[in-house]
Amino acid sequence: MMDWLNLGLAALILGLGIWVVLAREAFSAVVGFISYGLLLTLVWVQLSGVDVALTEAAIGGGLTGALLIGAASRLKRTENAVSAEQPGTALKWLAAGLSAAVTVVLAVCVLALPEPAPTRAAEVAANIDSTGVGNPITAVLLAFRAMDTLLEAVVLVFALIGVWSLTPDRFWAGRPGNRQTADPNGILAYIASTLPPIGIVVGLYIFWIGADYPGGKFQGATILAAMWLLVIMAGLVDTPTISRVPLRMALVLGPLVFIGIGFLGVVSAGAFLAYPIDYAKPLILTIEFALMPTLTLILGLLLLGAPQRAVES
Amino acid sequence: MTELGSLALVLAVLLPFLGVLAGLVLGGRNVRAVALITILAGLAVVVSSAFSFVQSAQPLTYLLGAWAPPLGIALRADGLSVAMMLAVAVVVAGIAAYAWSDFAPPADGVEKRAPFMYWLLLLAVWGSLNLVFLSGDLFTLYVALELLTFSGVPLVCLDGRGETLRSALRYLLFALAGSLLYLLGAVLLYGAYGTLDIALLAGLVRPGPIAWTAAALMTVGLLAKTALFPLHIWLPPAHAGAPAAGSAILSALVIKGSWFLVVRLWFDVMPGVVTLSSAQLLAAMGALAILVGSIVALRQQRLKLLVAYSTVAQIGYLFLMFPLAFDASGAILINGAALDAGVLQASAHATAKAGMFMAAGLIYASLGHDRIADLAGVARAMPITVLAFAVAGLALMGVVPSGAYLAKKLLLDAAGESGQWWWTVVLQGGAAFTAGYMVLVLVSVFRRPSVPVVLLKRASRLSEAAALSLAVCSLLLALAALGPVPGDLISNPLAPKELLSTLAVVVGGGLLAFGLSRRSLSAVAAADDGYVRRIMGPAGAVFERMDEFARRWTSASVLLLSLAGLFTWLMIKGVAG
Amino acid sequence: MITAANLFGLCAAALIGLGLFGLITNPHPLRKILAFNIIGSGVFLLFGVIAYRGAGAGMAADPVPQALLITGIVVAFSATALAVALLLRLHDETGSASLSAEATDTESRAEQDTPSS
Amino acid sequence: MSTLLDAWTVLAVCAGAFFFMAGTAGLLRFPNSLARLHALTKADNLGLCLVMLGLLPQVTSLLDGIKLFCIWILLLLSGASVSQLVARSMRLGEEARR
Repeated sequence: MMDWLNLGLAALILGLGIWVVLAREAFSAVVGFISYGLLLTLVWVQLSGVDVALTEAAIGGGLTGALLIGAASRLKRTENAVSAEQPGTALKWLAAGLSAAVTVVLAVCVLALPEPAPTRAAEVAANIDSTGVGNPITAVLLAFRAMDTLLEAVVLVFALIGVWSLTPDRFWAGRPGNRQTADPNGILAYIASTLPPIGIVVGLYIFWIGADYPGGKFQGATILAAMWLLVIMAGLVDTPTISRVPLRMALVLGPLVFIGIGFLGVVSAGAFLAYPIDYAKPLILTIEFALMPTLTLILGLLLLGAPQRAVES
Repeated sequence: MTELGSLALVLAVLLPFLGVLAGLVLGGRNVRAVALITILAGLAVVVSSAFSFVQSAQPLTYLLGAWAPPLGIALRADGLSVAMMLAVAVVVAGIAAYAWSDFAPPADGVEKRAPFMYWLLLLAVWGSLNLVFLSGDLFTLYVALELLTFSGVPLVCLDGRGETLRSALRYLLFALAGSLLYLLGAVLLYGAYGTLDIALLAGLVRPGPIAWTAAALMTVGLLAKTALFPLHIWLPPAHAGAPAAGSAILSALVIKGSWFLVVRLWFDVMPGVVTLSSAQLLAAMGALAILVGSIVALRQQRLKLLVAYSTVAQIGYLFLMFPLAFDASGAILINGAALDAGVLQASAHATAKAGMFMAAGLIYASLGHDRIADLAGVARAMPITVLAFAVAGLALMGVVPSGAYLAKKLLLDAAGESGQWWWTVVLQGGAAFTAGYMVLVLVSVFRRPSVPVVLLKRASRLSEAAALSLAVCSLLLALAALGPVPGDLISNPLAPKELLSTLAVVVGGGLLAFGLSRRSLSAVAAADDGYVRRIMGPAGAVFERMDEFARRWTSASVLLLSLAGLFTWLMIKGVAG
Repeated sequence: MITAANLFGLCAAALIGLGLFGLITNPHPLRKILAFNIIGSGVFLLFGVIAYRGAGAGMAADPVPQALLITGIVVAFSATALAVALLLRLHDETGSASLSAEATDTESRAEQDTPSS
Repeated sequence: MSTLLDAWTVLAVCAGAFFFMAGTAGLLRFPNSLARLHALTKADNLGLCLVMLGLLPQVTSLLDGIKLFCIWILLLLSGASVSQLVARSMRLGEEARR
């Protein structure tokens, strides 16, 4: 029974993958990609990765999908001109042959993976108590490999700096996106005023439960970002002016708190990013809590893109 | 283990990042000051970690969060990373001095995009590079690579013109493909060995399907990011299109990150997996890079493109050391003189190339163009800039006592010892090519102008000084590196033998320039259509066509995958044979 | 009987090949970005399989790769966001989304360049 | 008792799945967009309701039951508003073409 489910999932994913690559229109390819992301979420559950499934659903399928669908509709008119630049048939076959060769080699590697598989599960299980959290993934992300998570926050800041650097000079320090004016009595405005309270509760819940059960700051922050974007789309609030100091402070708050607590560890626990044993859990929660606004804002701002309007005086 | 001395490693990574965060909050008015403070503090940190490295006489290790690998992540500094960190810190300081007036804070206090972004990106590149040099974990290195890409790409299109945006997008897409291949390799290694820590992997990795595939994928992925020929699809337009202060960062620093990772991978992670024949392939790509890059550089009509193509050629040099670093039986890579030479080469190139791009940028800014044919009289109008350009060129050519000279010497010795004479030819020929494009430019700038040169604006003294000092740094690098190297390697530059060989290189280069350049050096020789040019001109055009072909997206990516296959095959063959 | 790990491992290998093909042959940058995401998800899926194989010590999967996966997904999203922003700006600036217009006219453009230091 | 509840779960979830299938078939086969939207939302809402009711006896705690209920409400809300927005943008598009 389970095997048929897995087989069906794998077939569907491959089919959708082919669709994404070969579909004629970018828009349909993106729609295919979003369904692909959702099915992948099911695969993650099958592979006992509920945390990953949540991240995939929120970021891999959700945010990426939203980003790409916006781009596809804006780039619709360029498609014909660009698709005229198809490579020659011979090159296409060569590319197909080489890609197939990569697949074959990787398949050999998959089958050659050692048995029993090497794993760090035992070490994580042995050391998780000293971190005070119950979810092993949170323990890895915020204790054993906290540096990666710190760097990940830095990656997001850098990506945002990169996106902002693409602002046309005349719009610098302006606002991203067009001013949305939805019908104030329309369904969008209705949704945008009813859903956010629920969404905020759900987002915070997912963040809070992440310490001990699947969930966490990224998944929670994505939901919060979605709520923010919904309110923006409904025209209830405008996008922020990127030069505002409070906004920028919120953008760096998470990484700064993270680094600060890291250096506290040098004094109190003997190493950067180490936590004194009794305070591990509160410190981890503090870091995650400080990261929430940063992540929410950056995820939302990455989706909104570079400023497109000057500051109105 | 985790004592105060090695805390400097953490600071070397985090100080620049903190500078970025602080600059973001404090805004365009203060960002330059923030950058200055960060760079000064960062220099101190780098120097102090170099001191503690020298004192302890063994690699420094810092366990982040006090968790030891395989569960945790370690930062490690060996001689390789310390040398690269020092070189990069010097270049960053030089570039900052150069950009000081170009990217001054706005006089009216209103934040401007380009200067604000420039300083943030400079610090971002620096922190990411230090992370690449220090991280001991393959996944952290993946994140570091992406950080480096994200901070490098916006530098390409800082001016926002359509053409530079297109270069930036090509760069980003190709680099992202490269990092995914790298990540794929790392994932396979975790699947086989259950760790991503470099030191632990070194003891575990054995030749086999997974190790071969991982090594090949990671290598080509990193080569794509380094832009080693024929994977240089994105480099020339990106480096030539960026503002000079940005090109200097891209050309001198950013590509060194992925190059360094190739070195780490081959020497530290899987020295037993890579084989001599795969190293020969790597070096052959380097030799091709020198040949094609130099010839195409000679045929450029714009100075910045010439310098960009010379970067393509110089990247080739960085890979020549791989086959020479094998032990006598050719079985295993060893940390020896050849590796020293490679690191020296990289530092020499970083300083000289930064100086060269800066000089080219100053010429561009002062004239409003950089057409090589119309550079007559520039030597008189901007003597210091031209001097910087010439010194940087000499340093790249490997004239005594430049770092490149010492590196070349070490490599020549290694080639002689291991009987790989063909690399001797490449090393000497490469120097002649470098001399070629130097002669081409210098002849142009020293020519008497038909109308007096009008400068649109005067280059700032500080910028000129920065370009000159970096170039001089590179020229004198051999003296600084004397410590670990036997003194008799440095010969008297005025000894007849040295003078003769320098002369031979310059003359050879002049001939190449004469034969291959698109516009003849007609002021020098009136024999415009001499038979030399009639033969060499078309040959040059052939190389240009090769370059164009390799820089098409489809062919570049097909080449990428084919090379991965070739590397795998050579590694398998090494075991079978 | 083929195990779930092998099934999805092979699926991952196929997705990576598929994405590579799209990345190479599809000329539109947006489609290349999509293909990049397909390759990325293939790599992540392979890592997920490796985590799943590493189940033990009372855990349903090796938590270390799963944690790295979360980081990887976020990094891939950042990359996509940057690439899309770059593509849209290129489109706004030039009216075209082509990657290959520049190979031929490097020389002719030199004349009209504005000085930009 | 528990067998009875299990049987109810199987029955209701299967019926729900059937309605999902029907909705999907409508999405693929119906002639115009409004009809497709109609088939999709109607059948899916019913299917979802059946799945939810079918799963309700299986929950072990009150909190899980509330969560299940919340999922249902949220999906109804989002499905209804999204299809309304799609229909609206379709009508606006038609008006613009006229």
